[in-house]
Amino acid sequence: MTKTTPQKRYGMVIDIDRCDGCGACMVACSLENNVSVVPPEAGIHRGLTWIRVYSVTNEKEYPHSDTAYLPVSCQHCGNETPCVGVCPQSAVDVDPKNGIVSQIPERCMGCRYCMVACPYHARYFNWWDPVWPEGTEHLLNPGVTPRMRGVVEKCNFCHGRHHAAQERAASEGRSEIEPNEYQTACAEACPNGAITFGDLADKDSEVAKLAAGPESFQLLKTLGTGPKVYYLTQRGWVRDMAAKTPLPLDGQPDD
Amino acid sequence: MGFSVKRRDFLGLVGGGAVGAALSPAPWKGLDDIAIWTQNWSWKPRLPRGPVEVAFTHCGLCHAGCGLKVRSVGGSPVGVHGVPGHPLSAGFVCALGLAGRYLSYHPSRIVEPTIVGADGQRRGIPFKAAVRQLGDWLDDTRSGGGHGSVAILDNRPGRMRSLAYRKWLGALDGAHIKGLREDTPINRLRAMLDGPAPELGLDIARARTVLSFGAPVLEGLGSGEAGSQLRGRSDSDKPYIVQIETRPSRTARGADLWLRIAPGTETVLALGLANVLVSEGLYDKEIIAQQALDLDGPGGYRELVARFSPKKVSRITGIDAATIKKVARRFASGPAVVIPGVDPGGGPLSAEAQTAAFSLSLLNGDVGRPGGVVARRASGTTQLPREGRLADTVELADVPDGSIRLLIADGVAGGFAIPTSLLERKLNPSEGRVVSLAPFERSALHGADLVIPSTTPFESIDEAGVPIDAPVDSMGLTVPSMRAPDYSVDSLRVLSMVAKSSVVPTITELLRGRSDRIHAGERGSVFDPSKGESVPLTEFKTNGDLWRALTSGGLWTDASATFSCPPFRLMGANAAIRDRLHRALEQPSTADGWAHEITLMPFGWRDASGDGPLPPVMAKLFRETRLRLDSRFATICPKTAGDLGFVEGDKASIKTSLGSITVEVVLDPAVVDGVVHVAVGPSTEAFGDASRGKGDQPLDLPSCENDACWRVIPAKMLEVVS
Amino acid sequence: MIEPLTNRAPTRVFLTWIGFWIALFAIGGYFGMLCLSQGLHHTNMNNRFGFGIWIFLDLTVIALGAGAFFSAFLLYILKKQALKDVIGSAVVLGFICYSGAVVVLAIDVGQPLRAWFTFWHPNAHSMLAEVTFCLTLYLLVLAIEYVPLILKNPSLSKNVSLLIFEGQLHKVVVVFAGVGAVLSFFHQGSLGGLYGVMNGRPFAFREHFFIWPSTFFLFILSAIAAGPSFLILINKLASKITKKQLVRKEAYDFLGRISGWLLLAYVGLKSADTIVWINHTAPASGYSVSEFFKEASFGTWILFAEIVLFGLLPALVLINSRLRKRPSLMIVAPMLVCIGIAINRYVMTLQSQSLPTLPFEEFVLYTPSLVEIGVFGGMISYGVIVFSLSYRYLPLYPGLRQKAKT
Amino acid sequence: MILTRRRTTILFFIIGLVVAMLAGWIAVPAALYESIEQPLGFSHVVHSSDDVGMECDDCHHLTSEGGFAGIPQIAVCVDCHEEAIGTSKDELKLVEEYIKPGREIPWLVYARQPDNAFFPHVRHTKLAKIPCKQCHGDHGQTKTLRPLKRNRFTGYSRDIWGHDFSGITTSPPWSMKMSDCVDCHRKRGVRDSCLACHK
Amino acid sequence: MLPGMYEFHFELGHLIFLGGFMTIGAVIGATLLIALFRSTRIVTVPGGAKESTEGVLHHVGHTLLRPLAGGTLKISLDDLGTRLLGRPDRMRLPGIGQRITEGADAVKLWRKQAAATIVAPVSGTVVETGGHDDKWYLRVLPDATPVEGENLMGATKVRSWLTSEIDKLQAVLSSEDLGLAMADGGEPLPDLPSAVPDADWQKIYSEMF
Repeated sequence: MTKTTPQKRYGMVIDIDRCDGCGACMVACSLENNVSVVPPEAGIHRGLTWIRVYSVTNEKEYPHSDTAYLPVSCQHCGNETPCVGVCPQSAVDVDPKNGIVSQIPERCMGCRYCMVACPYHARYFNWWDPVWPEGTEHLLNPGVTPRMRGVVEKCNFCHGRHHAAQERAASEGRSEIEPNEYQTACAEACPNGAITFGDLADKDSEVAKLAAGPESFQLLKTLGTGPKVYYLTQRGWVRDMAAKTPLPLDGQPDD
Repeated sequence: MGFSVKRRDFLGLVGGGAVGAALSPAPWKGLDDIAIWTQNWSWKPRLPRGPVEVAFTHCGLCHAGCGLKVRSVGGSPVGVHGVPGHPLSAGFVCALGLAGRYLSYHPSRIVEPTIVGADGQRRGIPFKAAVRQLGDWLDDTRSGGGHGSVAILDNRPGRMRSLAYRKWLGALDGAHIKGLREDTPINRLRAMLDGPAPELGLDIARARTVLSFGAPVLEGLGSGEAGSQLRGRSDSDKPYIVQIETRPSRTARGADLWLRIAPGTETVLALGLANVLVSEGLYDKEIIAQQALDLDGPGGYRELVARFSPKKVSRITGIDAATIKKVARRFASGPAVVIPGVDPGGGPLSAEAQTAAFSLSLLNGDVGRPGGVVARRASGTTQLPREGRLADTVELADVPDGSIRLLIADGVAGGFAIPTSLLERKLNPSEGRVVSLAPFERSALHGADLVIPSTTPFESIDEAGVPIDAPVDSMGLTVPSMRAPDYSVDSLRVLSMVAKSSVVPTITELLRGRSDRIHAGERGSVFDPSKGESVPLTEFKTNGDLWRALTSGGLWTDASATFSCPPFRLMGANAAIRDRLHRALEQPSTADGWAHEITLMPFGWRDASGDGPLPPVMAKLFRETRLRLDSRFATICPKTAGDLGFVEGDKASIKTSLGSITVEVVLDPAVVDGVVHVAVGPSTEAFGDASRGKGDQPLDLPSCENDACWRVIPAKMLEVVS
Repeated sequence: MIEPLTNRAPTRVFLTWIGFWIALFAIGGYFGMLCLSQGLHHTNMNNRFGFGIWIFLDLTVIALGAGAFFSAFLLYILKKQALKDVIGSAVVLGFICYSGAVVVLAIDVGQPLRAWFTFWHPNAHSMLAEVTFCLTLYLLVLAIEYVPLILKNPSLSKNVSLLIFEGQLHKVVVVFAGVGAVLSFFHQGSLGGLYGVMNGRPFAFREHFFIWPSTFFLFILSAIAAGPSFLILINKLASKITKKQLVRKEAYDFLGRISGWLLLAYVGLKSADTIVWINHTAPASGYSVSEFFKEASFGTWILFAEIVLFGLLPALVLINSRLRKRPSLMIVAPMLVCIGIAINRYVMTLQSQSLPTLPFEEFVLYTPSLVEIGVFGGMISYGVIVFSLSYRYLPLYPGLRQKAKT
Repeated sequence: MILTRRRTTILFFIIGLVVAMLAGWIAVPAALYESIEQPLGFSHVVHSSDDVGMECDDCHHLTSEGGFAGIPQIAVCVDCHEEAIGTSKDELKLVEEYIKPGREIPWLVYARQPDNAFFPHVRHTKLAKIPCKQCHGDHGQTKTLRPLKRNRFTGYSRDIWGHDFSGITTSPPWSMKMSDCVDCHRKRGVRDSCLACHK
Repeated sequence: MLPGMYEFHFELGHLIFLGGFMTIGAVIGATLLIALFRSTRIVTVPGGAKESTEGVLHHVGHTLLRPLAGGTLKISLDDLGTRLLGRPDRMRLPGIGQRITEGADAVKLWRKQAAATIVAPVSGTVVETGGHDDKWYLRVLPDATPVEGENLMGATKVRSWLTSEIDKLQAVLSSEDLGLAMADGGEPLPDLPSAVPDADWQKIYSEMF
């Protein structure tokens, strides 16, 4: 396992209190990455949604009823990445330079072992042949290749945009890109500015500050996979729900 | 002994061949090529190749008029993004806008003019024959019909195109019917003002309190700037949002205070709030005394309101008296905005509810004050270059029943869903005919006799809308980023080919005319999307410069204007409405006719407006996840489910006198007991699976006798064992 | 033409018997082609259930097929002559299990044409890569061990050079037995390691010794425990169908004893591992074990059934020589052993995917679709066909001497 | 002795070996690649000669966004070829069939990478200063355009696999399959992950 | 997989993993080749284990024919013959693939300057030879099956033939006044030549075989 600490650690901070479940991020992500639409009989467990908004209620009657929306995408785990260790033909790889967990559909054999291994269920399998409506072939985003049947696909932090930013920087003679030049489609599309994307390793970046803030929490932190997506909330029940997995060994709630 | 020469040597030959093949690259390259073949199956789409051009335009899919940055390759758009710093949308584009380009290839796209023959079968006819048919129908309608026998249903009445429609209708003594939209209720407030009033807008961004009667404030109401950005703001002077709604909508769940009223009791609550304002004198007495014409005297506003004590109101609406008092005091504490909402699927509030709501605004003196209701000076949209009578614009509800003999529906996207029964009632029962000039088949007009394909907003130049919450008027253009297919034709061209008498100008002439008039006005500023900042209009020397700026995605915004509120009637001018206001109390929240098992409340998703087609990618929200429940699901609260004997996931049928739909039950503790919420769409057909057929249409159920309001429908809910 | 060995069923009886299985195999084949040509949406697997009944079938069948390498190891290396009777059927059984599992895997995988990527771009840390390597190699070894059996068919043995080659092969079979044992040790273990390695799945994750999780060793132990029992079952079944005493009593007794003691060891280690898992491993990843068994379909009864009912009980029966004498017990006990192993594979495959990991997800159940059951049946029928043909045309059982025609 | 006739078997073995090698090295490549003529003849020499005086980056230039404009659009040709200047039949064909109807010329790209490969020309030419000849060979000095050799099975151009069917190229222009790119990166100490070059 | 490949880096995991795989592959390949190689050349290999006696035939030349699975026959010396010859000093067996014809001599054994030639009980091709010190055997593919001939006796007839053979041996030995060759039970000693060294074994062998 290449444990070299990457120069950059791209990550996201999602403010749950700002997210109102509009789903613009899901649509923007699917458009940016040429994610196809599955037939109607697919049901909710065979879709292709690289970022998936779960709605969670506090199960209370009016007037105390409250709802939180949790967009969950690949967390680009940095420590013992579950899916990298299991892929039999190295179709999954953590980029040492920026910590992005990649998934190469051309190398993927479709054994789906990584899907079983991922605790965040952030990996989606093409159960059907991806089909595009008649004539829309030339509307696809040229920066991302469409996948084929029988392979797994996942969020790669809009790497097509990372390429475009690299090209733009290179045309100005720079080989590294500036933080504001590269942003994911979901962060750009979110109407309420709930999603912030950036380099967690760069201490004075917006993402790093928010992630280090008191309100931040992570999903399944006790599993120790080192997710790089942080969530913010000031609502106690949301934090308790996220930490619903029983108390870790030392018995204190994980605050 | 030994073997025939043939077999042993044959084995030798094969062995040699195998070794030879292994030593040549052919089999290994073959293996590699097979793997590459699995990547390039013939049915896998090829990516567009070529340099990427960036252009700016506006989105025409609804009246919010968000700014768009469009990346295209080889003339077709491959990426749509928001324009940061845009005066109206501030970088926001809703899901529908992002994926709008896919609508041009939607299976329900009308690709040839079709007509319903005598046998009721729809078949295609050439464009010339369609226009001739329309001309014939027009002739025999004008010969026989009285006023309003020809009508145009216009989903966005404030545009230059609407002016051309009204001029064309003027010559035919027709009616220009306003389609259902977010800002339809604003005209109710203008009707309450005494004397001519300018266009009105709601200044939500600077309001201290927002009192929303079911309006989707946090779901992208209006444009991104004021609407859904509210939730994003954390500064202290963020407007305090009070959502008065029965349904646990996204706005209700996200609002600062959610008043969950019993179904159909908005009027009672509004008057209850008014009662607190009047009884505690929380209003500017001198001004109101001068301006309010129907404040005192018998049957006056003060007397009406006195009967709505908080205790009585709380019994009817289910909101406790203390909360009513608290909301009223907060409302009176500063500039506030009242929005009687129009639900994309549930339709408008009743007329008396809108009047009661706006009376609060008038009482609070918010009309004409920043942070309340502001005036938007019309800019170059009031008069046409040449002379001619303009037909007046009427509400769908105010159109007398059975009066329309030829209805022409302008099918541009963005209008909200209308129940089929409501339209049919307005048509003349015997010779009523509907002609739809639309790019898509729309379920409300799926019965149209003649359909002529028109362009989608991404393919034709037109005016971008002005959002409900824009403090000033503005003009932006939807510059086409895709080539319009040759079978689609502009609605104005159809009318000009049909109209024998008056000349109908083309859309470009109209827009250029307005642009020139704005340039002559030398007011406001122009936003340049590529640079991201605004430049005063005076810097544009000729009107050609302005036109070039607009056609490259720029946006002209007017300067703000002050407007003092004229005298007004708190109970509106219409006697019928005043009468219904007085009888609001006697009408118990559930009228005797409603002693039905359950109250059906249809609703619609703001950016998936009920019946129109949707880009297939929106299925991610409705089908591939349970984030939004579409027309297959009904939400009820666990208590009601228990009474009716339902469990989560059961199949149930909801019946009214007009029909029934089958739904799957979803439990939600936040729903009012005895109420079931069903989304009016999108059906699977909306995502392009035409083979699946329309599916159940919740909007076929309401009969809406009284003034076209179908938000609350008495119904029965039965178990369907499937 | 190859005609059957003497004293075999008349052709007509044999054809009806094999006809039925060929029909079943054809159905399985059709469904397999359906999945390969149109895609895997015909199955009921989904994004929460990457592994379905096919992976469970593969795991169970390979575990039961461990009888081949284990009896070869015992016979040729530890010189336990009692196994001489069953070695023929063991090799055939092993070949069937492994080749059947590989074919089902080819259908289960989304892009079978890229299967060779695992060899060309291997990920050395992946348990599945290790399984692929050792499984394919061991399949080769099984094929090599199967060839002498084929060469012993009378019509084939007219060809002297083949006979000589068969003679030589027989002389080097010891090497293959050893290599087979090493390969099987690794891939049986890695099949277990598949689950123990997943640090994202607290239900499946186990403590590690160096780079191998405890399930690595548990799967090996359970495989070599179940292999002999499965062998007993199949041979008893075969002798019941052919109404001939194919294998001597000592062979059954020996197999039973071995299976019993190994199973006892397995049950001991498995319980120890479960205790460590309950008290240390699962809580460390933040999950209390009570949460794992909260749902009725995967309650604690399944843990009890796997370890005690189908583990300890048959083990105690099999290690007791007196009980091993009773023929009825010698069928029931091995059957319990095989079912116990199947439950273990079922739980590790399906329960670990049913359990939600994210706090806002729900427990999801999975039922196989007709297509999946069709292919499952197809693989079983493939096994029966190959075994029947081998029994009919190849001298599987040396004891059953072909009468010299004097 | 069992194998009495060893000699003939060995003979057959050798025959098999030779036939297979011939097929593998010569027949299969010939059959696998179809050669397709370019829609138009084009002489780089004439265009870059002194009297015409065009530079390479007049047609093949980097865009402001850093993307590579690749083969020019028809608009570039229209600047000079509004009317036929010379007498060559290709130019006539250019004017008649493409310039007048305003249709893009469907050039066949020799070095077309598949959809999933991301090759940033700007980083290689501007930052790494690698000459175009390194991968494309001396295309600038050609008088006519060689036919495109395309793999019937995968649709890739032969320039990707390399003209030596073994796939091993010893001198520029290097072939452009993944292993070649990797060798070049490795020689320069560039250590990348998959997504650096995959889209 | 190979050093030239993209992401191959000499890391411990790769070394162990591929190293193990390669060696096992090599071992399998090598053993296969050895077996193949051996079957094309002649190499004697130690004999197999004891088989059951059912279906065995005896030949007057004191050889046993035991049918093996797969239609081959195993030819070895019968009990009397092994006692007569004991541990032969030298033996010459036919080559693998060589044909033997019924009646012609197939095997020659030497013991203390005396030579005994064993007659082939059946005609066929030698498939395998084996055996060390006194336990040599031939595995032969008979030309015709089933194997029969007047010199071949089933288990029933062999007993009477054997007693006559012992009497014949008795007669020959007595002519050499060596009466001691018989163990008391009337059964010949296991290794007669060493028990009775100075008998004219050449005559005995020519007489008995």
